[in-house]
Amino acid sequence: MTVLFYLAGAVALLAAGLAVSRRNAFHALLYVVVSLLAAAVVFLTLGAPFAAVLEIIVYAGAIIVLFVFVVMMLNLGPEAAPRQHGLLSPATWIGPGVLAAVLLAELVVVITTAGGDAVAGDAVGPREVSHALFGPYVLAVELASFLLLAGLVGAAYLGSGSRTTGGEG
Amino acid sequence: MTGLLAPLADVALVLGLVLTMAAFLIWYERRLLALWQDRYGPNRVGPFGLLQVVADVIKIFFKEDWVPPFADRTVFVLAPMVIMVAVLMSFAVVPISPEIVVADSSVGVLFILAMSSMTVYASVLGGWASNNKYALLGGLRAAAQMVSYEVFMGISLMGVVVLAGSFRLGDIVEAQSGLWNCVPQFLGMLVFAVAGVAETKRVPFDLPEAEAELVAGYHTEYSGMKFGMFFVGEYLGVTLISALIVLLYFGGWRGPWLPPVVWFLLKTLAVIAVFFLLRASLPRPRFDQLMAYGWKVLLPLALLNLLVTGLVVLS
Amino acid sequence: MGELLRSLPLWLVPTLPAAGFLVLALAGGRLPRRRAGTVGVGSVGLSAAVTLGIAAGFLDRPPEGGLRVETLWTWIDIGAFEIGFNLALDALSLVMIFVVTFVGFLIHLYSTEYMADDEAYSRFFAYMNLFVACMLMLVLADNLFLLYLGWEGVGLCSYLLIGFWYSDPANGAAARKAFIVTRVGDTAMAVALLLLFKHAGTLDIRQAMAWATASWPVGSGMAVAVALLLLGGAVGKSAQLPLQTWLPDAMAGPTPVSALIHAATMVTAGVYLIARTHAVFLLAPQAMTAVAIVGAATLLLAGCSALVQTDIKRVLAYSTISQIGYMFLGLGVGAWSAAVFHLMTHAFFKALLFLGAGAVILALHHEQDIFRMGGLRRRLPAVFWTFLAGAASLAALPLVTAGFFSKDLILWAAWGSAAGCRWLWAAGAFGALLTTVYSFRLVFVVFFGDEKGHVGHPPGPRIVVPLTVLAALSIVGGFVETPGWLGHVTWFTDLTGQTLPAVDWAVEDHHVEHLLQMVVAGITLVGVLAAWLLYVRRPALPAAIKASAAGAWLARFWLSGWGFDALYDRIVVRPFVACAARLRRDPIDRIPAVLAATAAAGNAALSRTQDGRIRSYVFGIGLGAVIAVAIVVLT
Amino acid sequence: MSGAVLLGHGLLVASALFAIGLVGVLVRRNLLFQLLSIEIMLNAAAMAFVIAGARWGVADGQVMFVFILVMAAAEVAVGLALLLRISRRVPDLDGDAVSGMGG
Repeated sequence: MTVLFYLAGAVALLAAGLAVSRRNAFHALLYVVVSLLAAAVVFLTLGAPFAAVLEIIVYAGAIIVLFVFVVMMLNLGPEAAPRQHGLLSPATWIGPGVLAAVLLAELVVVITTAGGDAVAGDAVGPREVSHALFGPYVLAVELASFLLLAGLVGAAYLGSGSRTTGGEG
Repeated sequence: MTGLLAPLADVALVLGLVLTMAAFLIWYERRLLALWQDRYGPNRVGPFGLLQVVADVIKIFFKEDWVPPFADRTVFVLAPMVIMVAVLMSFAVVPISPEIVVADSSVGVLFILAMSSMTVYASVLGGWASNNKYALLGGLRAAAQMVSYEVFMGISLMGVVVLAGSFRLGDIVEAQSGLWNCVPQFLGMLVFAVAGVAETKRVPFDLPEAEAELVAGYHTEYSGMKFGMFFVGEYLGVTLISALIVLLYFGGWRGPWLPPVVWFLLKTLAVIAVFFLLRASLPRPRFDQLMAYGWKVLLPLALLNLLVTGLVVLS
Repeated sequence: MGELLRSLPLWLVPTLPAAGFLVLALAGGRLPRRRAGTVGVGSVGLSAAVTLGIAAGFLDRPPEGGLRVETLWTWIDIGAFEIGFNLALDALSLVMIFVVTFVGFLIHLYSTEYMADDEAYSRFFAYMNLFVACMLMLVLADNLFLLYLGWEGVGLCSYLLIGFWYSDPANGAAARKAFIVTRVGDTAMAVALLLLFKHAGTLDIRQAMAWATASWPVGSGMAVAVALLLLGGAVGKSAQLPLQTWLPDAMAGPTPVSALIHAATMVTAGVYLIARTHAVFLLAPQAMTAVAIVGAATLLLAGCSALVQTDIKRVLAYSTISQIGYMFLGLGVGAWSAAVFHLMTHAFFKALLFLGAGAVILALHHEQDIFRMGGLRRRLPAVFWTFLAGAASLAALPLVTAGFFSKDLILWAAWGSAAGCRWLWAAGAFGALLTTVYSFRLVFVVFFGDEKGHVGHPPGPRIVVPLTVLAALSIVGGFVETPGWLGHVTWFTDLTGQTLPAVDWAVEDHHVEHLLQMVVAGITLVGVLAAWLLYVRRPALPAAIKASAAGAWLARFWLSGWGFDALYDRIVVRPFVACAARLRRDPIDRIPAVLAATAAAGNAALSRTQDGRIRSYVFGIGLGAVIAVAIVVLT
Repeated sequence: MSGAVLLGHGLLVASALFAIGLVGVLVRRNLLFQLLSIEIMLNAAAMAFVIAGARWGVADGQVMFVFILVMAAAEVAVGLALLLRISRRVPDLDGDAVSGMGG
């Protein structure tokens, strides 16, 4: 299982890195899916099967599909790629790269000073998660449902055509 | 070594069984359709035309493996593999009998849902990579249809899960020792079956590949072995949904006299026959009708089913 | 039956008019006229019926200690400051709610005809209902805070009703004047309440009064201060010197409003307040004297002004000021019951006079100048006879009117009580002469002589019935309390005696009393005679007096109410306006403006960072995260 | 279950994922990619929760994961709807091109 963890972790990182550097939106999305699937495997090896399955169903199966849907609707095909002008010039990468590197370095310092423990590895199944969700966290669940409803209404309004902005479409 | 060999044997057994089944289904469907339509169907190659499948496979293998020059090559090749892999992965948690199961996962039902949500990518990737407007429209339709119906499918399943108190398919079958779920969960079964038909894009919900409108939908540009994978993937999907219906609602391998495996296969074939009967009898709806039907009929029904089940279990 | 009456809930009395107000206010103008009138009159009528029931129960067998308390709920509860929403009914409140609801009901009934053609019919009744509800809350309040609520509510309603026809700026000005002038008194009263709460620790009337009686010696500074401040509030509300100027202008409102303000609500609140807090005044003899002097001075001043007014409603307004002056005189000499008695009889005859005046005004197409009226005796007989009854009662014609008995009690107390003196009596007696002259001047000028102007349709039953009822009460209402030589009925004193202390007599000699009554009766008759001479027999005489230089000056001076308005305009209004003009550019605001400018500059500087690019924002967030984690790492 | 994954290593993966997402948001001008990178960052944060929960063998980590999932779903729904609106004005979805503010 340990090996599997490191393997999946590496895949997740690699795929994420490729995802953010692709010109082609569709390829980037596929790499994100791979990254998410790898993350699901990471969860599985850490004894969180419920999280792993949710990661696939909701993240890969619904959220990214929405992205794919939008990409297909906008038809951001290969011909759209050249429009990402100035994307890969090294200058654009320096500032963000340094910032992210510093942040990562700091996090590494924090983690190495405190993260020497082994992960327990005992599976925490859906039953325990459900008990926690609808026990101590029930208020948060309600709030989350409000958030979803708000998102639903907002998306429905925004997607309901150009009611406010006239002949834009 | 037995610790390693036993799972491998299971894997081989299940894979063989499932693939054989898928191949057999092609003949099974054609013969059944012919029966209902008062004609013979394939009956020349081998006994009862059983070897017709073999002939078809040989033909597909020897066809030119052609990738359109305007397609996104990598994704184009990847798409048909996704459906095969996802569906075959799903069979890993399906118990064919009490003993024969590859991975007896504690989140089996969820795992199957996860894998079925992955099959969306096959149609979408295929449709997009073909760089063809019919294929693109087919892919869009597939994405919207499958993401929507997966929701009802998941919710309709939950009634069964509530009754069994477990996501493990083995536990769910065990929980039906007294009464099969098709009685208390009749509503859930109906919703699940309809959603299943939509998930596998079978008639009447085959709008992503509706030949009258979109030529062949998302796999318009596919031919040869890659088309074969889509084709087999669809039959695998039918098998999977039927197996699930059997496991979740018709007591799985349970039955008198005969061994469990036989019971399971018989029940599955019976359910598959119903799938084919649907194809033989129902017209295809419009796409907006399909979506409206899902969100305005199936979703409330599935929620109602879950609610009532929850109330009964809790009280 | 008695049990049933005694169990009638007290809260219904103020709640019914308040509910009427809510219905009318929430319905807006959508209610049909007829139904709006039904709601407006019905709510007060029901309230009056409930009051009659409660009164019957009370009189049948008074509750223990002459007091009935209804605890509704706790209104405010902040530590030691606990205010209950409680209603209390004792003899004083009983008289008040009877006057308010009964007279109020008659005025409402009258209004349905008087206001029949007005556009804002339902708004009028909404205000009127609220007015009655506030006044009832005032008199039923168990604590001073609740009383203050009603007090301010009454002030608000008077503002709304005086400015009822708000499209005329003059009416708005009159409404503002009433509001602002009474506000001076209200402030004094608020200070009194705060002082009382600070020392007594409670605003519950009975507890506070008991505490004051037990803790403050007679004549102590604090008691005098509180009493004088309360007097200030009463003076404002009751339009006494020096805050009387708002009342004559309050005539801007519709006539039924004047009737309501002058008779049943508002101006009597001051009298009620002093009677209610009599314990404090008993501890402050100086304040008592002040009350008496204010009353005496007011009644003389207002009486003189009333003599020369030409607007029928202004005559009545000054007469109200004058009559309230009598009540203050009574209160000041410790004749509490007599003052309340006069309050009640005054409510009857003043409501009657206003309503009668309203009927005349209506018949003459909104003509208010008495010298353009005349000879209405034959044209409006019902109005004439009832108006005559009211005027006689106002003039206190001996024996046959209610006003005689109540005024007589006050005058006798002014002479004979321990706090009284002859000068106070003399002022009252002279005031009686003035009263008689101006009231019969009104009768003679308006109803006798030649007819001038066209008389419109005679009043309908909804005007005549209230007039008749009030006229009857103005005549016989006094027989609940008669002097010793006339049956010696003491029902009223017996009733209010449960709550108010008796008069502290210094002169017990009944011969003196009888003699003084004879004198006052004589003065009254002389007054009638003088009025008859001046305005019927020799109409040229007043004109001749007016023509002389001194007479003209005096007439102008009195007509303007002794020049108080001009005085206040000079010493208060103009300096204030000048100040406001000086401050309109807000010199002090320059200092905060520096802050604002700094903030604006900072905003301009910071808004440059908001370039609208998501990436720069994310960069900022990332930088912040780096710094935050760095702090964690490095420490 | 041979050996054990160190907590630090798990968190390291999450941190690195987060950093990659951050770089993505900062570098890309295409709004779609920025949204996608935000998803990666959210996923990294969720992963950190799950890992921490697994360290103590409690469900709370996965509970937080579920909440992050919900948030991500809501965010994507609104974000993509906005994206579709913006794409009518800015066909190439350049985030810097929609920097006008006010009004």
